[in-house]
Amino acid sequence: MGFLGQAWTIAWKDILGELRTREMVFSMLLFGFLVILIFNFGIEPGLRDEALVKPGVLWAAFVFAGILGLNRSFSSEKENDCLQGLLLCPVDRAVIYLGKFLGNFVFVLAMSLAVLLFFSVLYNVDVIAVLPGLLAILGLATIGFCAVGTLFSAVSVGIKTRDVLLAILLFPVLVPVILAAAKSSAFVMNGEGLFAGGSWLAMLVVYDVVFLAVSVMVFDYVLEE
Amino acid sequence: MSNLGFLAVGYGFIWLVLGSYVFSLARRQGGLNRQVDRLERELELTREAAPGR
Amino acid sequence: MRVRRLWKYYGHFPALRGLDLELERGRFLTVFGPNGAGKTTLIKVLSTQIKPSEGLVEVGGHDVIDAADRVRGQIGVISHNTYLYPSLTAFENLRFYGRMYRVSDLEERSRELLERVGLRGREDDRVSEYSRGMQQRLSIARALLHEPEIMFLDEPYTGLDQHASRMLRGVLDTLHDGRRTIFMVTHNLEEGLEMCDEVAIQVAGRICYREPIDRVNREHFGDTYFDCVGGGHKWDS
Amino acid sequence: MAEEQTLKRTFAEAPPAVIEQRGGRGGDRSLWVDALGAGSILAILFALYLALIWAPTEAVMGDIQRLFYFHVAAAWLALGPSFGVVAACSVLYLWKKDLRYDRIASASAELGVMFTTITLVTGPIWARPIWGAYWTWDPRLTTTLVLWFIFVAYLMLRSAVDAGHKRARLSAVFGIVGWIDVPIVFMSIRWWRTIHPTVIASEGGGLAPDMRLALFVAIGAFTLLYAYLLVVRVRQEDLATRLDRVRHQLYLR
Repeated sequence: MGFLGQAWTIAWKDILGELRTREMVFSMLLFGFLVILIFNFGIEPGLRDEALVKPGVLWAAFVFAGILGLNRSFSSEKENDCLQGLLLCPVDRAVIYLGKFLGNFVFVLAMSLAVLLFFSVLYNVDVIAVLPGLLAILGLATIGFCAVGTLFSAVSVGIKTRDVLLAILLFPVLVPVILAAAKSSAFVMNGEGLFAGGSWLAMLVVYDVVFLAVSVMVFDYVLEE
Repeated sequence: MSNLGFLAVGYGFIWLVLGSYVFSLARRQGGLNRQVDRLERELELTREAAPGR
Repeated sequence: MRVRRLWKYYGHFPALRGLDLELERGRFLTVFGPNGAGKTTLIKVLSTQIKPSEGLVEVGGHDVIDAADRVRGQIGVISHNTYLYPSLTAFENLRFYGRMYRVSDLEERSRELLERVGLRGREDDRVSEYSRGMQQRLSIARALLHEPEIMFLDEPYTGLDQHASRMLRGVLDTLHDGRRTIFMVTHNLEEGLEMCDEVAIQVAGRICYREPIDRVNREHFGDTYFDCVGGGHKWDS
Repeated sequence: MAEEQTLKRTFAEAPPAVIEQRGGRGGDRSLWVDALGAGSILAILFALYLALIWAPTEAVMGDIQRLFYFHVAAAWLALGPSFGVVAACSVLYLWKKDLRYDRIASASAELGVMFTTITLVTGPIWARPIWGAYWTWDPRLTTTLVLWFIFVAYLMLRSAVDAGHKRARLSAVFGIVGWIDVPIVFMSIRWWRTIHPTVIASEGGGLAPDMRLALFVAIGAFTLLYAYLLVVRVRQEDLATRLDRVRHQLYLR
């Protein structure tokens, strides 16, 4: 079994565990719904049609709900000291990072899709028509979100105030992802197509590549004791 | 507020921040010096008390 | 296994202070020591879980820092923490770890090990439904999956019921076949003395006593131990 | 008995450590640091003179423009040396595993917060009379704000972990990621509309020569101040670490 196979084994272990308990995805979903609901009350009905407002709401919901999942990502390994068991395995640390990253990616993406559906109903956005474009953006943004998020989740796992700390560490670093995703999905939702916001897409790709590479490189230092 | 008023507020703020940082550095240094002195005194005492030294 | 002048600091606190240790292939060494002697730290350094601050550590002929993955591939660790995922079944746990260790004929091997630790028939139950003793037995199976050459046991008897202890003893007995190196740390004198070839006592981050078992007076070992721990006249010299 | 022996032994070993200690404290008063301190004070006084009295009043903005010299100097320090030193020392720490680099990075991050705060507060004070608004979501402003958040997050991470190699490793990882992030943040926000005045236009225009001189002196003066404060702060941390170590040797069981 190769490099990716082992990474997928780690991810599948997380997914399987989640399918059993349904602790995390459920709370993420509910939280995402709530964010959309709250924003709805915060924005005047007339303003809701402004181009950037809707994607803004959507991405705020994704980010807030997604961070719940990241929080659980490594703290779930703390039960029975599983993280130690995982570290004892003769696999490269990059494999462990990629495995956790893949797991997070699947969770966050699944949550985003459900939240997107909820959002399209409440904000009267016809997502079906623009779905391919939105999915592309969603995928790219989730990669960036999880690349940095998985790394910082590992950074904050041993810390008492980890829930708050993760948000404080992650949000400023995520600014380019949120901006680029909201901007480019505004283009898509206006029916201008995916490539109208081409430079924003390029930024997402650059962000993903840069931070995946950096995370793989420095992850070793995070887990070492 | 007049133009000069804003200017005064700006400069006031800069030196306030810098001043308070320097002040905090000085306080920390004072604390550290006291700790070193105390430790040296303790060491003097124990060295006298330790036999064969 | 070779350890030379091993130091490990936690902040400024030295948990291990210039520890020296050697263990030949195929021997079973038990290390005793009071709480805070650095026993767990030692086992974690040997099993590549933490990096030494200073000194040389070789396990199975490989350096624990430079060739960590080589070392990891040939050691098995049983600790009082089971390293098992509670929401997965016993079989899934073994399958996960087996894949991580690249175990071939995994299905068969898992089944055989489950048989050996007496969990056959319960393999599709979630670990969270297991008792502490059963979890520990499964943990033994997990540690043996890749047929490690070297076993590390960190207080393995902690929290085990009669049945599980007996099982662990039986498994250790079969493991102790002259080819496998076994390294156990414990503060329980009775269980520690049972099967080992050699005995050591660790106090304050150093090994202060080391004898083969046949030169140890079992009845008076307790006195030896308390002499070491309480007196410490050996570890200063 | 054993404890007594260890105690005696460590006490016997301790004096050299404390002598080293004394050298350390004396070192804080060493000549070149004093010279650096004096130099930075003089430079700041000179920069103040240039900025407030010598430089001509800007025709459109008026006197408020005089805030600009130190505003830019602080912004330069925040984005340049402060963050650069944090990132460089983070890499060096991960490479060499020497805690001294970690101490330098932490001191630099502290100074970074201070200079970023100065930038963020003087900016709006200047902007209010000129643009009529305290804050605009202009790229440079927003990037500086994000930078401030990253610095503060860095310090919060440090305060949440006990001192030692673990803290050094975690904060180094965050420092590196943050440093790589800032240019991307800047790029992403720049694709919005810019209304921030361009400081040094590429075609040499924009700033009168006298003003440019005052600006450079202010930047130089603040950089000297930064260097001085960094040295003092790192030496404090060095001393605190040595103190900790000696104390640990003494009270070790």
